[in-house]
Amino acid sequence: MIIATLAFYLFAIVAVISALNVIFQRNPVHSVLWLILTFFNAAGLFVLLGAEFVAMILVVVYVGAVAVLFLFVVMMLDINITVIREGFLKYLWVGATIGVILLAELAVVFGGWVMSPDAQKLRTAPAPAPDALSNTEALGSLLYTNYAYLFQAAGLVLLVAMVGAIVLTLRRRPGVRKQNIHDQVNRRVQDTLEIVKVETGKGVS
Amino acid sequence: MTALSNFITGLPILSVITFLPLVGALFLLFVRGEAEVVARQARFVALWTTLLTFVISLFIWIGFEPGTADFQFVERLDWLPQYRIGYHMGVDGISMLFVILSTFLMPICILASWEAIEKQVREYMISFLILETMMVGMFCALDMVLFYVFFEGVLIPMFLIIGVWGGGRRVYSAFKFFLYTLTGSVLLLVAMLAMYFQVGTTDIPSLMQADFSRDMQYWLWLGMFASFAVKVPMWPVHTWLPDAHVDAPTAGSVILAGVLLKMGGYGFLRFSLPMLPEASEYFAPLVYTLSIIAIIYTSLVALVQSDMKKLIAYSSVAHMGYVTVGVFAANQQAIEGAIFQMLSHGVVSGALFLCVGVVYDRLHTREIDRYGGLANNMPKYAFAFMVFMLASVGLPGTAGFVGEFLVLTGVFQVNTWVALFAASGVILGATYMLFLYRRVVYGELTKADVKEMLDLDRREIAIFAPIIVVVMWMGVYPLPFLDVMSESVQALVSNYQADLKASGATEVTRLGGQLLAFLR
Amino acid sequence: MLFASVFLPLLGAFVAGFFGRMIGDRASQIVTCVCVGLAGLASIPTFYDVAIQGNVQTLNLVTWLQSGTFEASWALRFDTLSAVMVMTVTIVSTLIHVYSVGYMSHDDSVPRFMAYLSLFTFAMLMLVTADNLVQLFFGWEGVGLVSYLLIGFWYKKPSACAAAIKAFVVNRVGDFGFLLGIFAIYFLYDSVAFDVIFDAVATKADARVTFFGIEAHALTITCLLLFVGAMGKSGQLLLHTWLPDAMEGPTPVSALIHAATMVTAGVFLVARMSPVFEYAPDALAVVTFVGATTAFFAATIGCVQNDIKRIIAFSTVSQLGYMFAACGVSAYQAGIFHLMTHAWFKALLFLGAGSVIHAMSEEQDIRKMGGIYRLIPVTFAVMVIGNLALTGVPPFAGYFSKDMVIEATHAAGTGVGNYAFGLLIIAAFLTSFYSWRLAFLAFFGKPRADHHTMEHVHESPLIMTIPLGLLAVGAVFAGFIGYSAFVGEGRPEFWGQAIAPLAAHDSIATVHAHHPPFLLKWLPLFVTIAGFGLAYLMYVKKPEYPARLVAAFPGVYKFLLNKWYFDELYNVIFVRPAFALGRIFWKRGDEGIVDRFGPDGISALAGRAAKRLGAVQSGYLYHYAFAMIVGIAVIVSWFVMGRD
Amino acid sequence: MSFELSSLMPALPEIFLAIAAMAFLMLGVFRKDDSTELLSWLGVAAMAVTGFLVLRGPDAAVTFSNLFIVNGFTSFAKILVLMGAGLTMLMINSWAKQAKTARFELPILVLFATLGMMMMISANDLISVYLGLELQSLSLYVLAAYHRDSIKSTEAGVKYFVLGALASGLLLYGSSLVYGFAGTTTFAGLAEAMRGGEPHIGVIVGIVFVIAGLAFKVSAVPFHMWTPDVYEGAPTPITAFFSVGPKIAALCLFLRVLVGPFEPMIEQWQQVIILISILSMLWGSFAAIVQKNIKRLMAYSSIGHVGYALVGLVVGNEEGARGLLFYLLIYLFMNIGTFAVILSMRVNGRYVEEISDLSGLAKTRPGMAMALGALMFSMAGIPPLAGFLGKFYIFVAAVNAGFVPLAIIGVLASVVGAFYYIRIVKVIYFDEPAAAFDKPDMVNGAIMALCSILMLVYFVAPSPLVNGAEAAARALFLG
Amino acid sequence: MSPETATVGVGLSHYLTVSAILFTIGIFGIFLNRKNLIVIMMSIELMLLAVNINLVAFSSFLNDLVGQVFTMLVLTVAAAEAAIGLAIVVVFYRNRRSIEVEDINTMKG
Repeated sequence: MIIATLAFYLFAIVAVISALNVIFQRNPVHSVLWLILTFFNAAGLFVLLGAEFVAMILVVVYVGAVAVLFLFVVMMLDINITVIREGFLKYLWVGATIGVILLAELAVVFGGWVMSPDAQKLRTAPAPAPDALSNTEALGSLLYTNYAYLFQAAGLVLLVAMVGAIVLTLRRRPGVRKQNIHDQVNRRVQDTLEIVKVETGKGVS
Repeated sequence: MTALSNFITGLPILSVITFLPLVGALFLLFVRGEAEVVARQARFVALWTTLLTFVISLFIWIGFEPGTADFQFVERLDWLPQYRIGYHMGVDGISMLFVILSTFLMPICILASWEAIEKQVREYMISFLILETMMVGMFCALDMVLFYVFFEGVLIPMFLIIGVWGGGRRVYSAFKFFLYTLTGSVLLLVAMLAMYFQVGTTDIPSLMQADFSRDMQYWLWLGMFASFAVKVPMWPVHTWLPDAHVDAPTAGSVILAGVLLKMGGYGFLRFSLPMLPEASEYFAPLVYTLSIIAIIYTSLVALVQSDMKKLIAYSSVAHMGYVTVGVFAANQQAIEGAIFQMLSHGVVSGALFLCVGVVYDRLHTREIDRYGGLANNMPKYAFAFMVFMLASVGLPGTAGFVGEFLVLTGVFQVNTWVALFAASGVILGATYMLFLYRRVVYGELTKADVKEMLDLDRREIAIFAPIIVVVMWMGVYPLPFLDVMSESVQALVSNYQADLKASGATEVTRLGGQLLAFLR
Repeated sequence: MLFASVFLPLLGAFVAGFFGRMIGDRASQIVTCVCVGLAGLASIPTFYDVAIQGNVQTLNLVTWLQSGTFEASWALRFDTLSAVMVMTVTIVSTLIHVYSVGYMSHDDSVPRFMAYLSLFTFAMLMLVTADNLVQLFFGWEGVGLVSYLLIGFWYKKPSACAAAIKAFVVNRVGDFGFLLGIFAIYFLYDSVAFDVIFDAVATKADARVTFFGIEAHALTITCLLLFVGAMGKSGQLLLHTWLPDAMEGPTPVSALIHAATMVTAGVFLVARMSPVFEYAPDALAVVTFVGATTAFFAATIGCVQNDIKRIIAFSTVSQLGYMFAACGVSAYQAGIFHLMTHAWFKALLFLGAGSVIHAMSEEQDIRKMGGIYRLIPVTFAVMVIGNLALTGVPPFAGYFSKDMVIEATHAAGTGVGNYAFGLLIIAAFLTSFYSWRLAFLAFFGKPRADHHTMEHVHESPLIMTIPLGLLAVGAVFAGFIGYSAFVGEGRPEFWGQAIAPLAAHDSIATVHAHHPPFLLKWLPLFVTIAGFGLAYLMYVKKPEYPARLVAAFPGVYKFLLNKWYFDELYNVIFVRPAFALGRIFWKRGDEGIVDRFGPDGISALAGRAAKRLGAVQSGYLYHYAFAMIVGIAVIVSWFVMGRD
Repeated sequence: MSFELSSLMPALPEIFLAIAAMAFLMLGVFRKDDSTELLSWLGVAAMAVTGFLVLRGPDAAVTFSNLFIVNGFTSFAKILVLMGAGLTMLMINSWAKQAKTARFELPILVLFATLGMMMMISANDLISVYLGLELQSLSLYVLAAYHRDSIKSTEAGVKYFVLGALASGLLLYGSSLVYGFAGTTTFAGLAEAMRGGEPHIGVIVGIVFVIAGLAFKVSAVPFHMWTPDVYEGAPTPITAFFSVGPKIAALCLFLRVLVGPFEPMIEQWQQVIILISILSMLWGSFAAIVQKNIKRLMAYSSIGHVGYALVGLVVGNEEGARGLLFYLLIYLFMNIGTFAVILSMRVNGRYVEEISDLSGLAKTRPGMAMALGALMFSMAGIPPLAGFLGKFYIFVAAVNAGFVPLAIIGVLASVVGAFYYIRIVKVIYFDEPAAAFDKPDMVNGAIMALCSILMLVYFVAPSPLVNGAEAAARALFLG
Repeated sequence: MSPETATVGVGLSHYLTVSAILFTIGIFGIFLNRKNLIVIMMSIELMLLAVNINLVAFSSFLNDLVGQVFTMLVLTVAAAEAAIGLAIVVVFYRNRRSIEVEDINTMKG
């Protein structure tokens, strides 16, 4: 029990600290690394909540793909470490106030959070007992049946992302030399080689 | 003749005269060819269309049954059935003459623009024809929403007319005109919606029967007032008028003064008074006050103007002050006087603007000081101008007298102070008009360019002659006009009084009633 | 007949006005003179029929205005009062038309002039034959209009234009009162037709109403309002300023309009409304007071003026004051009688003056005349006759009427009557003085004009002198002939219902009943002679006296010369403030306040707001995000706070 | 749970559109030469077929275990979206040819965005809402940045993306709170949960966050800040698409969410919507006054229009919904028509977009000027043009429900709005001509003529459309 | 282990608070950031992470799997979003040679 509680606080505190670091680091590479740490801790929280599959996905998809993508782009774009410009602190003050107010309000809200008694009745997909079905299995059986529509839609979203990324970034640079095997194979001597007889003293024109 | 008139009055005649100009406009839209040819055709098409419309509109008068206060020539079609808002047209003694006024002024305007407008003639004529449709439609509409549509629709062509074919600060004036009146109108719209909410219909005859609670009436009345007061225009929301007039082309000013201002007065008569009698009674002192200020204030302002059109524009404000006073005095003489005043002002101030246009066409300035001594070389013009000037002054025997006199007669019965102050406009009106006339027409002919000016040509005589005839006719034998409106006005007045009696309103329940009771 | 005598002049005016250029000067003159002349002829049998035979009649033409219970017709009402007026107007007008043919022969717009004259005649006839107040107002305004047109006839002269406008506007001030009076009448009697009003007049005798916040005797207020109108038209004190200036018009105009006919319309109005005035004794007192004061006031000014026409104009104002004084003491008949005689002799004087001016090459200043009586004997003769008539020397016309006026004021026996009596006597003295001063200065003494002018002095042509002669005949005999019928024993039959003062204050009856003492009877004549003597002394015997007198009382002289400074006063309290106010309202009010805070202000505000909003739209992502967060924070706070 | 093919039938239009889009994608990939034009025509055809399928679809149905709903309302909304998308697709086609930036993905992305909108409209569960929204948004992010060589376009993409992601975050956060309270994400379940009495503050906060997310999509103040920049930066036909498709879809979704599951909380959300509606009307009107770029102006104009449309939402009853739908319909054609004009603003083959470039259009291209004039007056809500009726129906609903002050603010804001609309009229009619535009191409010409004429036709005979809107509104409140 | 046993002493509100803090940090990151776009995008990821914690926590405490399904979809979409976002950042960078937030302001007003 104590361990679980301690674990929660550990994960939570580290997550928060590393999240803060994400936004306050000057070097974006460091930010990405802190982000990865945040994700790891969040995954820890998921595990504590009994959502192993989601925790796993978070690590695999996020840390493995998304965060690395970030890192890749950061490196590729060769971004300098920025200087904080003037007026930032003044602005920070106002922003911080708003943020704190918002946070305080959310805290007030959650402080008094009680689960609605009706909520249990209205559940669409009550979780099966963990002994009967593992979390992963349960999710799978849900996702491919009841939520097939959403699954397909998510697929479309990914497709669009792919198409979009290609549309935006793929460039057919006319100047770039690329190997065209077909052309190479079909190359014939006559097309490329010409024998010219050069008269003395005239040079090749 | 009777067969013809039976045939014509058997048509949906109101729709015919409303939309006939639109047909002309559509036709013009498809005219193609050389710019010169198109312009000429546009002029003729517009002239014939408006003349035909005028002739047909006369049959309304012929076929009109003066012995009843009911709406006549009624037409009804569905339009927005969800809200039971229909295309409902008809005229009674109050609105009929305004229709004629509109159709009468239109050919005159076209003629007046014959040579003055040189660029984009086709578009100009289209604008005018659309304008006519809107005006006539507005006076015929028997559904509040339909009324509003025409009422607002007028803004579009007028905006273009001022802005495209105007002079001076035309853009400023066009915007001022548009936004000023639009601001008022949208509040009218809200009032209309609120009335609809209460009664469940926007049918004007039905709404006249409807009862609104007193508090409700106050708000509705104010909403309508915002619109109509701007349109009339009443002090202190009159400042768009001088600018709009000054910068509009001549014919635009004529229509503006001749018909558009009447929309406000008509609105008061059609809506405020019959539908909201208690509020009308309550706010009457406010209207009186503003009107009196309008009469005296704008007359004084007119006195010091150096721009002819501006002077006449200010005089319009003063003259319309009589209308508003008359409407809210709410007795037979005052209301008939107010209607008559609107008609005569429509003709007379329109004619005065035409007079300005005549000299403007020749010298391209409206500065009074640039003229002088026109009587020497333009006697016909001096005569025409004289007639209209006198009519504007309200000389008995001209159109201007009858309205003013009846209004004051009626008002005196209600409130002597108001009559006293309003009548002081008689003095001031004479002063500024005579002063204008003197500076323009009298005096030695000294300025070289003024010496060059030619007297009225045949086209201009053709413009002025009918107006002079009408002005004199209305002054000497106004009975045909008064007869037509008498029944409707009587019905209006008696309903109004009955409603007031039923509601138990007294002198003291008015705005500032105690004070007024004391002063009376 | 009735119809013809009213509408023939209109026909003449129409023809001359619209076709004058086409048919030429001569034809225009003929047409108008013939039309007016025929009207004059037609008026005589009418007069006989109506006044002598007592056949009062009304010719209804057509309804003019009708609105609810309000109704006014075009109608020609002929009773004695209007018959007298019609006859006077048409005949004097005819003579003046003829005179004008000569007088205006050198003008370049003769048809216009003749048309105006005829139009005036028509309007005046409409006025006097009206059977209701509205038609009367029509005529009233009509004559005002033509007066305006004729004063401004020489529109190239700025002074003429100014005088024309002044005439119209000051008249409008009177009309303003008149209009309110009409409204009050309608308010009280629910009608504007004379017959209805007069029949019902007694029913409202003691009515009290609240007009203008004052509860008062209804008829007094009503009559006072009507009287304001009369004051305007007849140039009574306070509203008199236009009349002297009106002399800018051609002389025949001064004679016809500003002496004989139009200016007397006020007197006519009071006489016409006499049944009503009879029930408003306070109003009558005011009428007398104003009339008498005006008579005195104008006479004082007349004594020092130098313009020949202006002197006569002030004389006119003064004489109109007599007429009102008479009306005020219920001696309406005397008023009308004086009106009638005055029409003759004053027209005569004006036309005579015109003839003098004509002779003196358009010179109007009497200081620049003198010594011409031999050169223009006919003119001189008629001027003397006119003076005799005006000053009331028996047996000339003025004697009969003026005496009756003065006696009636005395006979009234009221305080205001005595006041009037005193002032009228003084005025009679002054009248005599200035009349003879004019005559002496103009005709006697050494010629003071330059020799060039003197060489051209000549008698007017026959076309001018014949009307003068005819008028002179009238000036001699009109009083004698009319005395009995107008104010003598025959008056009840003569006037019939048209003028029938209440017995209680019928001052003419009192005059006849109690023969006044000798002194009183001859006092007017005595002062007249004294005036003559003084004038003779100062301007013939001792021509240096006037200058000395002026040196002795410079203040008084200036005060009188400047017409008691009324013009200046009005200028300061009305004219200039009106313009100044207009400018303030326009620049400060309309542009400075209404527009500045209204449309322009709002649109500028909108523009500024737009710029502000544009500034918020900074282009920076974090601002945009910030806006969203602020938005959501505000809304969430709203609910969280609102909850607790 | 059993699966039957017939359970797919309600979603047939979406399925068809998705398959078509993917098929076109493959076609585009495998064809050698540039196939943008072909694909866009095919896209229009696909939309037409989809529209047909929508019309022929079932009157009311729920499928995919309550995730997806079809009824009269969704059909109406989808038809609106498809019309807007179809018309913009036509304009995109002609534009891409002129601007020489044609790539075949363009129509594909439009198709996917449209699909996303349809999914939003039919969503019956917070998760479907989110996925539909994202499908649409991702496509639009790409479209906004489509002109990848232009700073403006890419900047538009960045802004739209960052703020859009923020908005999705807010929406999601709100959804999670709502889920936490109610224990369900289905609309039906939520409605039941909400009806349970005094709601917990957490739910209210959740709803506020959801509203914020949706308000971003409809660009209502204060979540509108992206709009002007994105409208200006994005390629013009894409802007046209932005101004109609997503807006209509999001408004319909807004309506469905608020009067569906959150209907019992009307007291709460009404206040929020009133606030943002007023702010939108005012902000849209005022900020537009000083604009010089016509696309930016259209952005503010659309913010203002959303404000009016939201008035219909505030009313929250059948009448309001009808007004809103009718308004959207009119708005659709006004906007498309105006953008057809903007797309015809070419001088010597180069696109221009300053308002001053329109100077004296009445003299150089009178037909175009007349069309634009009519559209502007219609936008300003001046009768006798359809824009007036749109506002009329909205305000009549508001007044009938007792929101008189709101109506008054609305009409006054419309006066300010009228100012900048007629400023355009002023420029085209009053000012001296600037360089003449090239002859508008057939498609744009036809679209602007059609739209401006429709403004009059709708005005004269609005009944069929209103009846349609009314049926849709009724369906919304039934289901 | 079941959620109940795992979280004795650690209630739902704890998780919600953590999530709220992360969410707020994410928001902060967006509007306080003046450095570069990538960090903004990371902030967005933080926000989505906060949402996911919320969803999983609710799911766990409600004993309802929908929350976790939702989470998975959010993750998917977030990945897609990241891809698109980065693509946009890249094209922007190509044009502007910078991804500093302060440089993204050619359009304003």
